[in-house]
Amino acid sequence: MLIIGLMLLFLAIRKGFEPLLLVPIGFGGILANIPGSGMAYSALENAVQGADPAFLLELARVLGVAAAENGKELLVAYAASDAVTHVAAQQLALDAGFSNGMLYSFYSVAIASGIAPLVIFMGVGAMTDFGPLLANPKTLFLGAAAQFGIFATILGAVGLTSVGVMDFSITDAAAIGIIGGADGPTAIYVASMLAPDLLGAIAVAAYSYMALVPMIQPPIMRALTTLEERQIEMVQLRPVSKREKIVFPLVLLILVAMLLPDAAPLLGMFCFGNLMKECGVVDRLSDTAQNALINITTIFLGLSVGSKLVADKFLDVNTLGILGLGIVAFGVGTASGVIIAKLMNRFGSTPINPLIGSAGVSAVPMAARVSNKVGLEANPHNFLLMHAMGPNVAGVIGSAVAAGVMISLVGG
Amino acid sequence: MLIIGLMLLFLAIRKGFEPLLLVPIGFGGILANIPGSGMAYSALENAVQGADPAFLLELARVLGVAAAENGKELLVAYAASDAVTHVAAQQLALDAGFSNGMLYSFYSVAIASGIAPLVIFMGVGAMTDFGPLLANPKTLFLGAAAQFGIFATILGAVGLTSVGVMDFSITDAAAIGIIGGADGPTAIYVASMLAPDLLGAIAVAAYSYMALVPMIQPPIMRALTTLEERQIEMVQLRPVSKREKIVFPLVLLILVAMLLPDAAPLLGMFCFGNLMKECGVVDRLSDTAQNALINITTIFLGLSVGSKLVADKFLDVNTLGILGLGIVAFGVGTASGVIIAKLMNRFGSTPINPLIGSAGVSAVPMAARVSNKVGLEANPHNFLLMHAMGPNVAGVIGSAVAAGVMISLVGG
Amino acid sequence: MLIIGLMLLFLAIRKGFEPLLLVPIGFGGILANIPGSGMAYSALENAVQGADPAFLLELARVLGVAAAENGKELLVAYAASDAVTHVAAQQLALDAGFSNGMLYSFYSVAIASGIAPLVIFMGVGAMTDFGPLLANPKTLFLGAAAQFGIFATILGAVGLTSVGVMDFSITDAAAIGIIGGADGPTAIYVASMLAPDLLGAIAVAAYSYMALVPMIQPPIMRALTTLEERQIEMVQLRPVSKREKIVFPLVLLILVAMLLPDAAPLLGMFCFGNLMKECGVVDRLSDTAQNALINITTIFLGLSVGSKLVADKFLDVNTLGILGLGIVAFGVGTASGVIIAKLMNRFGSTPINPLIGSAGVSAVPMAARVSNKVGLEANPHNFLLMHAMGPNVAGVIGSAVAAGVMISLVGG
Amino acid sequence: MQQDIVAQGLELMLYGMGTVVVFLALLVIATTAMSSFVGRYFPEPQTPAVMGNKPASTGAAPNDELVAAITAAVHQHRGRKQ
Amino acid sequence: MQQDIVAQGLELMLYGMGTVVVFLALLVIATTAMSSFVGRYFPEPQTPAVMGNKPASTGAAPNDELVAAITAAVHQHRGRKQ
Amino acid sequence: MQQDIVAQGLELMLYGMGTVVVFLALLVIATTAMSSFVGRYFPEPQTPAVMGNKPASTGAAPNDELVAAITAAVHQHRGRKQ
Ligand code: NA
Ligand code: NA
Ligand code: NA
Repeated sequence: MLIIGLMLLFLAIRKGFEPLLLVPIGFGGILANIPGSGMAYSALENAVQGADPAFLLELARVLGVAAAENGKELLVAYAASDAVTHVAAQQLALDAGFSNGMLYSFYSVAIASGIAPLVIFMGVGAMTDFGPLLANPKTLFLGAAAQFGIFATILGAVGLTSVGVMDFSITDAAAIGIIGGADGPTAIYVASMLAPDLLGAIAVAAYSYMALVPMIQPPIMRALTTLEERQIEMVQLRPVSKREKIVFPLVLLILVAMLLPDAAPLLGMFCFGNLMKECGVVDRLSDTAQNALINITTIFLGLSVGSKLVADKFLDVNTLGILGLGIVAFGVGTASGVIIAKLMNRFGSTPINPLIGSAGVSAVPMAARVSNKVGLEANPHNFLLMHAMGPNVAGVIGSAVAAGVMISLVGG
Repeated sequence: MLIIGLMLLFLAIRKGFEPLLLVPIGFGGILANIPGSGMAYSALENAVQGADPAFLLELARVLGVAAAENGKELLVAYAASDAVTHVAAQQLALDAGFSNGMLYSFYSVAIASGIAPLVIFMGVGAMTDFGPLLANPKTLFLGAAAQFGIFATILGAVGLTSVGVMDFSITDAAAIGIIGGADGPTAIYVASMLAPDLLGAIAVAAYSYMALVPMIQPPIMRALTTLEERQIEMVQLRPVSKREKIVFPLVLLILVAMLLPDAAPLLGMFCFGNLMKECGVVDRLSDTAQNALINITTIFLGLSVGSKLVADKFLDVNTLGILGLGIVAFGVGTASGVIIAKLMNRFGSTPINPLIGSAGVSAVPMAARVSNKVGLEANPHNFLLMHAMGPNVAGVIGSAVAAGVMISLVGG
Repeated sequence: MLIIGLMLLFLAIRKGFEPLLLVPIGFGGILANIPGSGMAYSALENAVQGADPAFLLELARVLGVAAAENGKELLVAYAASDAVTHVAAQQLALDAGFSNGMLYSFYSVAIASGIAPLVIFMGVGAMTDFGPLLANPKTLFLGAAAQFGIFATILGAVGLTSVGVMDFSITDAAAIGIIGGADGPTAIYVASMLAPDLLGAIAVAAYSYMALVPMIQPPIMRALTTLEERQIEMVQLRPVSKREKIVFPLVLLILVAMLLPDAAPLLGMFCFGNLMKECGVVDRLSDTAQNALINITTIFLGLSVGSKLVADKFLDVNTLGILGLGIVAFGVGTASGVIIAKLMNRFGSTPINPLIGSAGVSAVPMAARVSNKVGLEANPHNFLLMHAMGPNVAGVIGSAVAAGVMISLVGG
Repeated sequence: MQQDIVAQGLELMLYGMGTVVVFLALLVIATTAMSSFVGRYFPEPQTPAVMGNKPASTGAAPNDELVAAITAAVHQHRGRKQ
Repeated sequence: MQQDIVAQGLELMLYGMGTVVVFLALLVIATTAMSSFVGRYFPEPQTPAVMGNKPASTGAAPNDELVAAITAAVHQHRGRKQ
Repeated sequence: MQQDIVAQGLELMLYGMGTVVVFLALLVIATTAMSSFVGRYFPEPQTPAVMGNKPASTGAAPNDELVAAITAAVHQHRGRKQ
């Protein structure tokens, strides 16, 4: 695992793979795998690993099982035991002078509570400009189309399971699919709820592939479009008034409240951050949300994710499956976005350059840049960046919606 | 409730009503009232609302009551049950895969613990300049006088209760009275200790009326003063040495420690913030306390307060009572401040413009600006701002003292 | 105690003794000793002090002991009781409307969890430049030598105990010794694990003596060196490449992981901070770690440490012992550093000015400045600052290693 | 059971993708309606839709004493209200 | 009981308002004493009592390279000590 | 027991001081090896070993509109990725 941690650091520092997340994740992965430090374990796990006979005996008594040399048996008994026993056993370990590992504490506070991804999403909202989306709302369809990658991947995961190659539950499959959302906090939030054991692999896949977007997308985009299509110039976006920008997050929030309560935490915080930015009367809060607060949260979120990169979970055929399915997710999402954009161009009134469809996977703002770059190859005077920002942020909303659906269907 | 949340956002964004607090409060109010998202509820409440028969059965067993279809009965039984049972029931809900709602977590950490208001008070202390107060300590009496609004309101609340119009306990009455303190964190701190159910309404009233100070105060001020009084020019404030400013928070702290321990958390943190600012050797801490830290705390405090704006508590005749009594509190406080200032002017040696008395309600620095503005109407060359800052900050101390008294008399 | 708190504030503000820590510590000490406010006590302690007969009776029932007028007896019984009882008793106090004191909450979150010292250490790492150390790795030996002060002090503490002057356990002795590490967060981290009762005295001693370094060290340095030695000019340090600086924290981390897991939390976070600084791709995280985050943590860490300055623990002959032993620790550490530097100069190939040996105690960067200053006295053209920074940061690593050893030998 | 999970996957796909499309379609309608409503009843001196976060930048780099002073005053002013 | 709560309210009002007045009166005395004591025994080049938060403003907007460098150095210096 | 604790103290001293010296000695070796390895195989335009924290200073004081704009853009860019 140490090697994997170092590799992540290398990718982040030398290759510039999403360093803001992969540096803390990689480092956390190394810390979590230091034998004997128990930084990623709870007080009880550390106490059991300490394996002091007297403690194990006492614990066995509390759990009401026969004394066991092997701590593992006790942890199994613990998992099976009821609520009061859980509390008692935990307190027992604390009283015995064992404490929760640092990374375990970070994980409990930052991720198990679901709070860190939400706070980061608030900060992202405070950094998002919905102007291009408001100028051309139809691009929301591209953000919807690209989410097909998520669900195709779920089908792939259950397929691999049904033929016995992998072994994923339906919740695992859903959590893996969200990689196709190309949105870090959403992926971590969903994984922490549906498949905590896979969180490490899923987060690593999500961020790595987001970094690889400039390599993954262009070939697909070129394959699915003709040169003429790539050369299409789009009409200048209309100006958007401040008031529209202020009202939009509220419209989105109300729609979520009425239709999709399970997406409310994610999209609610996203809209809150965006409202703080646009309303213009709470700049000091908005600035903090997109600087000090999001940075602090990112540090602890990254280390916490890293704490899930423990050998017995990560060095596993399923991880390979996750990495494989993840890249499929990106590819399918990109393709669907481009294809729908082609159709909208063919059958719509205003010309749409299909290249902006690929931005619907989100991976903000990298995917939009890719659309712009590929567009410039075909037509040096064709700047698609602003046009691609619409589907780009639409993709963020789209994957948050998909997350809500999956949590409500297969979650808890 | 959604309408109320939107209305608060409108007042905050369009009308500039204390946006730093009312934007998060209003938004939190909307999030808290999204049906089915359970963001404002504990894991147990969410589990009970989930109403999975198996869980309810198990819960009934833990609570030692007969199985009940209706979750409400179980929550009643829970409230009545003893400590160990509480722990067991909570753990049961967690083990069943339910989790505390985001806003519930924020509320527990930020408000139930009492910490967020104290941290904000520390930041306010780090932004407060006691110079004008030190230059003219007598103005402390004006800060005392204006607190009469608090206690008059308490009398009003118990009066309304005794005649049966409203139904407030004595603790409710005290918490409502503190609205007259015109000091946000103090009001939230007291309400969280004495009347958590009314916290939402009290906080909303406190901040709304602070925003309305420029409308509420002037008529009262004009009615109670003659033109000659309003034209009084005050003697230039003496310069205050750095050392006095450094020693003052310690003097205040020692006085609190000796006389009023229940006010120690509030005034202690206030003095700590002010000492950090004035001592000049910990500027990096002082800067953080009045920027990153207070902003982060404000975001979570606001959302947490909003989580208390749930229909069954808020849409209630008592809320109307709170709003009505709150404005009375402001009026009476303003009047008492002005009257005492008149008396000090009449019987004191140095001339005092009665208009600075109204600043004693705190609502820093708005009330001081109002004094200055009304003064300029009467005498275009009469700048009262600095003179009004003395009673203004004195009002902050005064309401914190009042809070301490009430907590010690009717609290816990 | 109030006097002691004020004295600490005086030393911090007027004399400039480590104000960033001693201002919050001193203020926290005052708050913790306000009679009747219970800010430094848990809900249960506050409930017992409240001494409501009904509650005491109920508590006695929960603890399964005979009713007792005296709350102290109940606290003793509580300490002796088992895990489930602990939980029940705590919940009982909360249900009775008592709450944890503010400082108690801060202490639990910041120090008992061990997190605050680690976060500060991360920030320190993000502010540390290992360049001078990498340019001349041999100076690491000086950082090792100076840690002899730690262990000599331990011997002193157990010696005083064995002759009956003081009464320290071996864990107490180890925690006292760490004062000689001249490194604040390390001292607090070790003390919180090995001797929480002595935490206040140890932290105060550590920071005070760090502030006194310019008075403690020079005489020892002059006494142990000849004028010729003090005049030695050292060869210009070689430039160090960015890549070396990036790789170094990883090398250190891996060494720790293989040899000393118990030092992993401290040195791990230290290396993480340094990597964030040097890698150059996460500047926004690095900036936050060395500004907003470290400042926020420092405020709460300081107040928490102050909460341990309660009379019955602090006003005690052992505190005198700690203060006495602490200064011995500094002296011995300084001496060993200088002596080893002399030997390295005598028997080594390149000339080493023994004055840089004293910087090995850490107390970054003050000790390095002292080396430079004393060097300039002997030779006005001899600038040792950069040369002394090597042993200086080596001393930080050295004391963190010593901390790990002691925790693994006598801890938990 | 293996077939079962595939069935679940298919259901999740159909229901999920459907919800995403329907939700965003409604959002298109709501947004268009909102924009025309705001444009009709609350017109405003228009600002171009550019990327870039004014508040953040000004927040991050007050560029002279004046701004510094104002900032401090505003902080004080707002802070007080908190 | 209704009368009872009114009685409680009155008591709270009298005792509370009394405490506030007495406390602030003592604070007036203590402050005046402190000021004259400091003025007598620890005089100092006087600074005018102005609103405004120097540390905050300078903290918020270092206005040139020099200050920037100093700031960095100071941070480093202080940070180390922590 | 009194002797016992002295024995413990001695043991702690010997074992502890030994570990510190051995650990730092290994670190000297590892560092030297690392430096020569990096120097040999990954040479680089050298930067002088100076104290001072560039990121911090620039982070602390963007000194003109340009930097401000860039900063905002970068924040936005990075923020998005988070
Ligand atoms: Na997406
Ligand atoms: Na007030
Ligand atoms: Na050291």
